[in-house]
Amino acid sequence: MKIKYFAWIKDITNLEEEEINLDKVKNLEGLKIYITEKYPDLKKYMKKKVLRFAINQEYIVKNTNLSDEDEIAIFPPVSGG
Amino acid sequence: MKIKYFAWIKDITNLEEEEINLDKVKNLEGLKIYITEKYPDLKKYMKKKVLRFAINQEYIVKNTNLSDEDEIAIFPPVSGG
Amino acid sequence: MIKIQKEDFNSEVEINKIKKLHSNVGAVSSFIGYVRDENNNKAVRSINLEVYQEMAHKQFEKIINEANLKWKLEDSLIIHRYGKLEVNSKIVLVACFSKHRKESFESCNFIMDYLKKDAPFWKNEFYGDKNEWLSNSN
Amino acid sequence: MIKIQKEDFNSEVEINKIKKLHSNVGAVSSFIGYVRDENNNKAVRSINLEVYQEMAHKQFEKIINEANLKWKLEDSLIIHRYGKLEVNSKIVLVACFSKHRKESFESCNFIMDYLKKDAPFWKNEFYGDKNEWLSNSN
Repeated sequence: MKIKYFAWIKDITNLEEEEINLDKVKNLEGLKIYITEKYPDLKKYMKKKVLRFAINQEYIVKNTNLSDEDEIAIFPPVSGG
Repeated sequence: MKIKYFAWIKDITNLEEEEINLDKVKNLEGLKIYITEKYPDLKKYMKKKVLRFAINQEYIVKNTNLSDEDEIAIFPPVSGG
Repeated sequence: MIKIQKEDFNSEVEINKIKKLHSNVGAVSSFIGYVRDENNNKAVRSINLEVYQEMAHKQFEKIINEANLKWKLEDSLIIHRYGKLEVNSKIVLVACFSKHRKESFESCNFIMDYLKKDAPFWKNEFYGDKNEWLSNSN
Repeated sequence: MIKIQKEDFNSEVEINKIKKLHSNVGAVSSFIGYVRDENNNKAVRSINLEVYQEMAHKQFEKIINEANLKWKLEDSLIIHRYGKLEVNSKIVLVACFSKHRKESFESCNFIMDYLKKDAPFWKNEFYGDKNEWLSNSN
């Protein structure tokens, strides 16, 4: 599946998007664990619940199974308008 | 003093403005009596309290003395905006 | 800024003229009123909007002063047309300029309320070969 | 109508394009947001506004659908810019088109509330040689 990062999250991941293998990550909670291991600097933001998640351009709060075609986005609170 | 009429009031008075002699009219109540005598078709609107009065471009509700330099306006409820 | 005029106006131009005086303005809320093609179930062709000019100016100034007492506004604009206006023509533009959104929204609505109630304008609506004077419901 | 673009827009032109489709529209309420010269007591030079385009489109559609469920709107417009924006530049235009005033006012405010809360845009503010990512307070 494709993971996209926005705003200052990109400064931590050093990339805008990446493909993640479904074998490692089955659902949103699994993804959270996976990326905090991969990017330890994300951990404190994960703990503070600062990060927002979207699956296929819809906000997701509860744990959800992920499929290979999903586009996941991880980003900080928005500041549009 | 100068009396100005607006909207359909003009259709009753058949004029847009006129000068009224201060000897006949000392205050707003006097003016109301004077114009309903001069224009009997205004009487029913006066009774229904449909008419609005302004002295020198300010709304007036209470009786007020009038002076020779005053500009009085008589008009129906507004419909701007 | 208060303008009472027969001519049409360009809201982008009018708003920009004021906005460019205030780099601290982040929010402009505005309202444009138009002549509708229908009112009270009758097909409207045009309106004739009569105004008591001197009084309209005075009332608009009063309204803007009141809004400035209630909200922190950087600037405000009222343009009100009069005369013969066809269907789809603009009648009025009210725009309020403030740092943040809340002030501009609330003051714009307040000015429109007040304007509808007190501004000395009278609409004569034309339907086919008939016409009728209106009054605002509130 | 939803537009997410780098380019500036002309609010008169954009509003007219929609208004001319609806002769029954008597009321257009709109909001324009601008880049302010100051934020949190710091002098702002410009911002860089990042967007998640596909999601922004989806969220704007959702917001407009919600507004249409709550109010009787004839049409609505959201234009949101992204990219590098200097002080005084327009960021966003929201305009709501309805027969009467109340609907357009309330829905325009509602859309702005929702947009600030949910639309996936991120402001990176530049002050002198520093910069800072913002988040909306509400």
